[in-house]
Parts: sequence; structure tokens; C-alpha cells
Amino acid sequence: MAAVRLDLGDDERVRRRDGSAVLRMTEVEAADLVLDPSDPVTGERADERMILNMGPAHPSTHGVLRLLLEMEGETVLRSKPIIGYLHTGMEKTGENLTFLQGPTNVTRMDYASPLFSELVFALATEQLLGIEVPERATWIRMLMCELNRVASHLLFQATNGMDLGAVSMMIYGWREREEVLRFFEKVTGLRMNHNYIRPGGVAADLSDGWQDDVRHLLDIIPPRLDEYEVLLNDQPIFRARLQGVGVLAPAEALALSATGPILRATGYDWDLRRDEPYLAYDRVDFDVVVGTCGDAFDRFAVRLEEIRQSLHIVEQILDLLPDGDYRTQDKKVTPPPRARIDESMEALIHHFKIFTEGFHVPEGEVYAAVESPRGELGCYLVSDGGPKPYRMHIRGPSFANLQTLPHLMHGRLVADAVAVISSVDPIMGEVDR
Amino acid sequence: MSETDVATEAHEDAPVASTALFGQAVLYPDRGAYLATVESLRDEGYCTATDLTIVDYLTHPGRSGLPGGVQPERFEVVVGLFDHARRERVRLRIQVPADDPTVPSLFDLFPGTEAMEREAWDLFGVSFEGHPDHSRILLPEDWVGHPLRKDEGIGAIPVQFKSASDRR
Amino acid sequence: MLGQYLPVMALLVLAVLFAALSFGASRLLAPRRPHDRKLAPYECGIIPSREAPERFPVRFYLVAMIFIVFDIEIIFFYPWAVAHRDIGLFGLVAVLVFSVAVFESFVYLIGNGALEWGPIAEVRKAASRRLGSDVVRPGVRQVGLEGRKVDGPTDRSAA
Amino acid sequence: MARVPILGDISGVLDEGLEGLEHNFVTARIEDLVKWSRARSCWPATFGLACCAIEMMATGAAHYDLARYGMEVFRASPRQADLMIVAGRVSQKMAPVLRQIYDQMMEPKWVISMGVCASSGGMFNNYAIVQGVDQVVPVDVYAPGCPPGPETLMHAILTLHDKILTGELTSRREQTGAGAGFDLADFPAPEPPAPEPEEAP
Repeated sequence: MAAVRLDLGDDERVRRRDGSAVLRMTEVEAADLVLDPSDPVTGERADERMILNMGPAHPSTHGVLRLLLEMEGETVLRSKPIIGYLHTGMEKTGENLTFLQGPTNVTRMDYASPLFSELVFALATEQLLGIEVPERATWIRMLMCELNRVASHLLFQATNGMDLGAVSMMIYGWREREEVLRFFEKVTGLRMNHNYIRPGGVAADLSDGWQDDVRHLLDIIPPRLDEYEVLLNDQPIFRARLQGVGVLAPAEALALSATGPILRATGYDWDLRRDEPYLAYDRVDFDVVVGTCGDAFDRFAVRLEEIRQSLHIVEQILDLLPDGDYRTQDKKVTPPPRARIDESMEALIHHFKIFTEGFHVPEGEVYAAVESPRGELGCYLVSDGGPKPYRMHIRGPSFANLQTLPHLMHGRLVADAVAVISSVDPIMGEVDR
Repeated sequence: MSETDVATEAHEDAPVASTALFGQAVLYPDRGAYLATVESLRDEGYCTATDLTIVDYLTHPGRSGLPGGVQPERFEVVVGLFDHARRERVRLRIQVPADDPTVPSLFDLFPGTEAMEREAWDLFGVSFEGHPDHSRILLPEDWVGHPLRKDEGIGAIPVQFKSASDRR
Repeated sequence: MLGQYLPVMALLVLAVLFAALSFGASRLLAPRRPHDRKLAPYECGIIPSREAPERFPVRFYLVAMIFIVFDIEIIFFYPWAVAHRDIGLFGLVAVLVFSVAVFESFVYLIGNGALEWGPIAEVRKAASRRLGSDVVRPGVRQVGLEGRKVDGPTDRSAA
Repeated sequence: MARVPILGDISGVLDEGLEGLEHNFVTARIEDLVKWSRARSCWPATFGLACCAIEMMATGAAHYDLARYGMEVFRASPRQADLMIVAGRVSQKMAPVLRQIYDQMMEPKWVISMGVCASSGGMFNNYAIVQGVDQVVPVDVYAPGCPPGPETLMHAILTLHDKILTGELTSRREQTGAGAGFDLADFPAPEPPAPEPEEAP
């Protein structure tokens, strides 16, 4: 296993604090910097430089990311991602919601792959509770998460194509994504923000006849992926726009805590599903997709191949999914079925207690992590024994991956900056929380 | 389950108490030995810092799970490191008193914690010495206060029911 | 004689009419709420804190110069193109001499790197260097090889 | 009192534009023409903030196809946009940016507040989220839902178009002094035509 020692070798610029690639100053200072030729980095060519603001309302910043670009002509020298334009105070809200309501808050963080946030919150809560989730729930969670990865990567293909000018890619990408969302709506009742994976299992069993729907997906998506290959991979213009753009070395990616497709694109094979198996990933075989040169084209190719790997996993789940109940039968955690409430007083009490005050989670702290389409999505949960989490921190993969932006854009053209932002594929809901 | 075996690892000066929670090692270095501990862990093979966050224990002082030698304080900096070769995680919990909320910055060891430390400063008000760009990251630059502290309310506005149309 | 210019005049009238109509209609029918923010430059939503920089890098002006060079040249080709049969070889040589003179200034501009806009040198060098190892490992699928030859160390990563 | 034979009193035109015209037979037809053109091709400005933006893009994509209402082009710059769909939760840091972009949009402009987070702060009643976008910009149509499905968004857009055509929107604006503030619940979508009973074979 390629365990590259953390040697920043040929790439000292990450360590140097003279702002080698990152514009480490506030907006006001950045505005005045340009007029001051005595600055050690800009030196006497200060008048050649200008600070351009690629602001929150920009078509290609994937939401409300803002970039301060220090540029000389068309070449980006230093840049600084400014975030916070979608800060929703979710971690504070998380401390005011019970453990049962938690998934509704967490699922709105990474809105391209909401089921992963729910999964990591549920796993952390279950570890604190010390309960076991029935087999069927584990496999249903895996099925839904892999399909969510397919939907999220299709969203990436769509927006990445549009950012690079292949506007028809936006239409194709969404066409496939609608198919997956239709299956989600059938099972969970919602196209997004499902609140489907809850502590103790899943909200509802799979809709009957789900095998045919999944087989329908498995039939139509792979041939269309080959269409994307023809449309994008084989085109010299598309390759020229992406190859050699935004190169990242494995050591640099590790130093900047980048995870997911960005880390794998540098040739460093690290995937939590294989290296720290959770759910039932050790009973399913799939390949970890790895790139060669660590540039924007590799990130694109890794995500395209990961869609196929996820579909391969879904194929295996189709016939491995066990029967049984889809939620833990522990009375304290799972509210009783609606019919039972009329019959037994105890069920009514449990129902009332769970839905008003919520179940109490023993005191303790835990860190659970899953492999979301953007990288390692972690949930650090501290409980003080009460029904509400004392502290809920979500480690957003895009938050860490966004730090690689200045190093990827250093010294490249502004047009490449758009390609780099799109290849990092940040979701601002998860970055700003 | 969480078995608490206090394995004190011998370091140059203060021994670092450690427990194991849910299969993940947890170390409790004090502020002085913080950088040294992280440096030695990094040389051992912990090649990436996955997470850095802060917990404010103002309204939950009596928390169990802390090994004997550690004196619980109000703030607790929690750093997650990951060793990819041995597939092992370690979590450092560093106690930070309320009256002097400063902690040395990890930027020189793990540049990836730069944004995480800025977020910790922004939402909790614990400053990091030696951080290259010590400014707010999520809140507007002129924001007063650190919202994730336990003594600051959630800032909810009582819902004013606007003129619900009477036709319903 | 004047008839020749009739289509040109008709075109001119049409153009003026269309312009006047559209300006008039928008002037008359659009509600007017002038506002200083409406006139402020669009900075992706950020309120510009200081004046936009007047000093632009020279490179932008060089591109304008190159356009001017070719634009003027084409305009002088028109009269030649219309009458090239009458003035025959002599006209051709004159035009060629003229275009060589203009082209010479274009070569000078290119020589001075007017069109070198690409990324700075040291970044271009690291373009497509293999980073990971090319040894096929079980359970790991290598992608990103389409359409490029990848040079660089074969198996750099320690086992 | 400048009177012109056909158009009648046009003194108010220079500063009021369309509204300044005296309402008679001819100007009414011009008004209809102008309102029809405004309703049938109002281009939305890309103002996707959070989860609702994904649903807005889904509405713009092939399956739900906003292009059938003449809105397939999401203009990036406010100079070329008539309609601002506030899709997502507006944070305190984003509010001045939202106001700046609204001010830089050309007249006449409309605002659809998509999703409960934009309409009322939604489930995030905390320090970071503006509790309702109508505190920042005058809103014309509120679309409920979290996120509102593409059908709900199209229902909101159709309601907006009808209100532009009937002119009720501009009159409602004078009345409220700010946005027209139509609530979708007051305008139930027309029921699909009842399937004709099949004749007996």
C-alpha cells in the first residue's frame, strides 16, 4: 500500500509562510497591497498586479464561494478562498435538536449527497448508544449511499462539463440524475434531504419491486457513461483544458488534509470503504480508483470511474440484501409502529417519550467517519447523557479540500482557475456549515 | 465498548495519559507538551491531520472519561490524526482554561489545519499562536462574539406570525 | 448614377429607424428608477471598497495593438480587392509590399512575447509527470491515461 | 398637459414610463404587448445558494425544462436578468451581497423566494440566517417546500407570469409598498382536465 512518508520534498512552498500561493491577508489589506511595491512578494512589479474578486455570485464558483485572486495579467499568482457566505450555524442548531431530529439538520449540509451526512450521524449515535443495527438496515444503508454517490458524481459531471463549456453535458448529467432521484423519491419520499437514515436503522423499508427499479438504473446508466467517454474523454480540447492543470503531489495533498477523489487522483490509493470498512463494505468487492498525474483530468476520470464502481457494488447488493426488520427493535430507540400505539399503553408511552423529549444517549464522545463522494466525512459527537448532543461537529471533506485551491491555481491562467474549482467540486453547504 | 485503560506513554517531560474509546486511541497532552506530542506522532507515521475542533464544556464540567492526571478546563481542543500505514486514528484532547484561551498553532506540522484553526478561532474565540492568517473565516469580519460558545444563545428570533391570510 | 447608392441609403435609413425605435421604446416604456448602485461596477455582488485599478498590465494593450494592425490592413485590402483586375500585377506587388510591412510589426510583437500568456514556467514544467506508481496492484484501478504519454519515475512510492 | 392625438396625455411618460401613459384604447394594447413580452421571456439571474439551487438546476435541466416558459437562460450578470429566484438560505454575510445584486438588476424586476429558508428562515432560526428574504429585498412570490420540487417552482413561475400579465402584480406592489407577496397557497394549481370517459367499445 503506497504509504508515502510525509516529505514535502520538492514542494517547500506549502510550508513557507510568505504567502507562496495563499494570499494570507484580510480583504482590506489585500486591496491596499497592490499599491505598495515594498511588499516582499510582489516586489517592484506591484503596479502590474491587481486584486480581482471572483465573488460569491459567480456562475462557476459552485454556490457561494468567493475567491480573491492576485493577478498579473491573466496569470493568477496568489489567491484566497473566502467562505462563510452560506454559514448556517448548523453546529449550534445541532446542539438544540434531539438525536432523532439530528439527521434533518445534518442532511442539509452536503446537499449533493445528503444520505452520507445522515449515515455518519447515525453511525456516531449508534456507537455512543452501543446498539447494533439489524443486517437488513446496514445493507439498505449501503445500497442507498452508493446510489447517492452515483447521483453526486453525476452532478459533478454535469457542472464540470458546463464550467468547461460543454453545456450539453449539463443536460445529460441531470437526465441520469433524475432517474436516480426518482428511485430515492419512491423509497424515501423525497428527492433530497431525505431524513431516511436515522439512529437505529432506516425510516422505512425499501418500496416493493425495488429490485426492478435498481435493475432499470443498472441498465440505463452504464451505456450513458460510455456516451460521456465519447463526448468528453476522447475530445482533445476537453483533455487539453484539463490535463496538466492544477497538479497536486500526494505529499502536498496529505499535508493539506485533502481526502477523497482529490487525494486518489494523485495516485495515492486511500479509500475509507476499503481501509477502514464500515457498514458491510468488507463483504463487497470493488476497486479503489486511482489517478496518475494528480491533475484536474485525473480528478474527473477518477469520479467517472467511481460511478461504475458504485454501480458494481449496487449490483452485488441486489442479491446479497438479507431479509429481516429494517430498524432495531430496541424499544428505547425505535418508536413503536403506529398500530401498536392504540393497543398497548407502554407503546404509547414510548412513542410519546421518543417524540417529545427524545431518547437519552449515554455520556461520552465518539468520532465516526465515512467515505463521502468528496472525501472523509467525519462526525465528532459529544453527549452529556441528555437527549440532545452536547457538541456535534461535522468534518466536511470539502472544507479541507478547499485549502488546496490556492496551491492548484498558483501560476496558472484565470481560465484554468475555473477548471480547478470545478475539479475540486466543493459543496458550500458542507464547507460553511 | 469504551474500556478505559490508562496507558501512560513516557515522553521527555510530562507523561501523556491516554485512553481508548471505541477502538480509537485518545491522548490528553497538556498545552505545553502539545506540539511535541503532535510532532512525535507525526514522525511515528501519523501522516495527516483529519480534523481540529473545539468543545466548550462550560455547562458540562463534570465529564467522566478523563484520566486521573488531567485537570478538566472549559475549552477542549480536539485534534484527529490518522496513520494510513497502520490504519490507526489518534485523537488528542487538550484542555484550555477559559481565562487564557490560547493554543500553539499546528500550521508548521500540518498546513491542512490552517482553515480549521481559523474556524475554531472564529466560532469559539480560542486563539492560535503562530497562525499565519489569524482572522475570521465563516462569520463577517465585523461580527462581535463567538457564537458556538455555550454562554451565547442560539440567536433565535421569536416567530412573528405575519398577517396569515384570513381567507383560508 | 445616383441609383447605385439607393440600396446603401435604404440600409442606412433602416438602421437608423431600427435604432431609434428600440431606444425610443425602451426610453418610453421601461420604468425608470435611477440608483447609484445600478451604475456601480458589477463585482460579483461585493460592494467595491475602492476605485477599480486604472493601471492595467501592458499585455492587454499589446493584444489591442495586434488587432489594430490586422484590422487596418484589411481595410486597405478592400479597394485593392475591388479593382485588382484593372491594376493587375503592379497592384498585387504593391499590396504584397504593404502587407509585408505590416506583418513585420506583427512579428516584432510576437518576438517580444506579446502572446505568452500561459502559466509561469515552473508550473508548466510539472504538467504531466506520473506521481503514483504504475505497478498494477490488486483492487486498484488506474485511470486518467487517455490521450497522453506519461513520463516520470515508474515506481516512486515506497512499498 | 401635452396632449397627442392618439396617445392622449403623455406628460407622465418621461418619468413614469409605461405607467405614466393615459389609459385609453391604443395605449392599453401597447401595455398588453409590453406585459406579454415581459412575462413570456423573463430571464432568471443565477442566484443559487443552497439545496434549493440543486432543485432549481433540476428544473432548468432537460426533464422539467424551464425553457418552455422562455426562461432556459440563467443569466449570470444582473444586468441581463429580469427575475431573481432566491434559491436557498440567506446568511447574514450574504445579505448585503443579495441586496447589491438586487439593486444592480434592471427594471422591471421580480423576485421569487424559493424554499422555506428564503421565505422565512426555515428550520434555521439562529444567529446566522436572515429570517426571511423579504427583510432584504421585496419578494413577489413565495414558493414553499424544503426544497420545493421542480413542479412547485414551476407553479410559482406560472403564478408570477399570470400576475404580470393581469397587471395585478404592479397594483399589488403599490398596495403593499414592497413586493407583491403572493402566497402560492392562495393560487391552487388548475386541476388537470378530467380524463374523458371512454366510450363503450
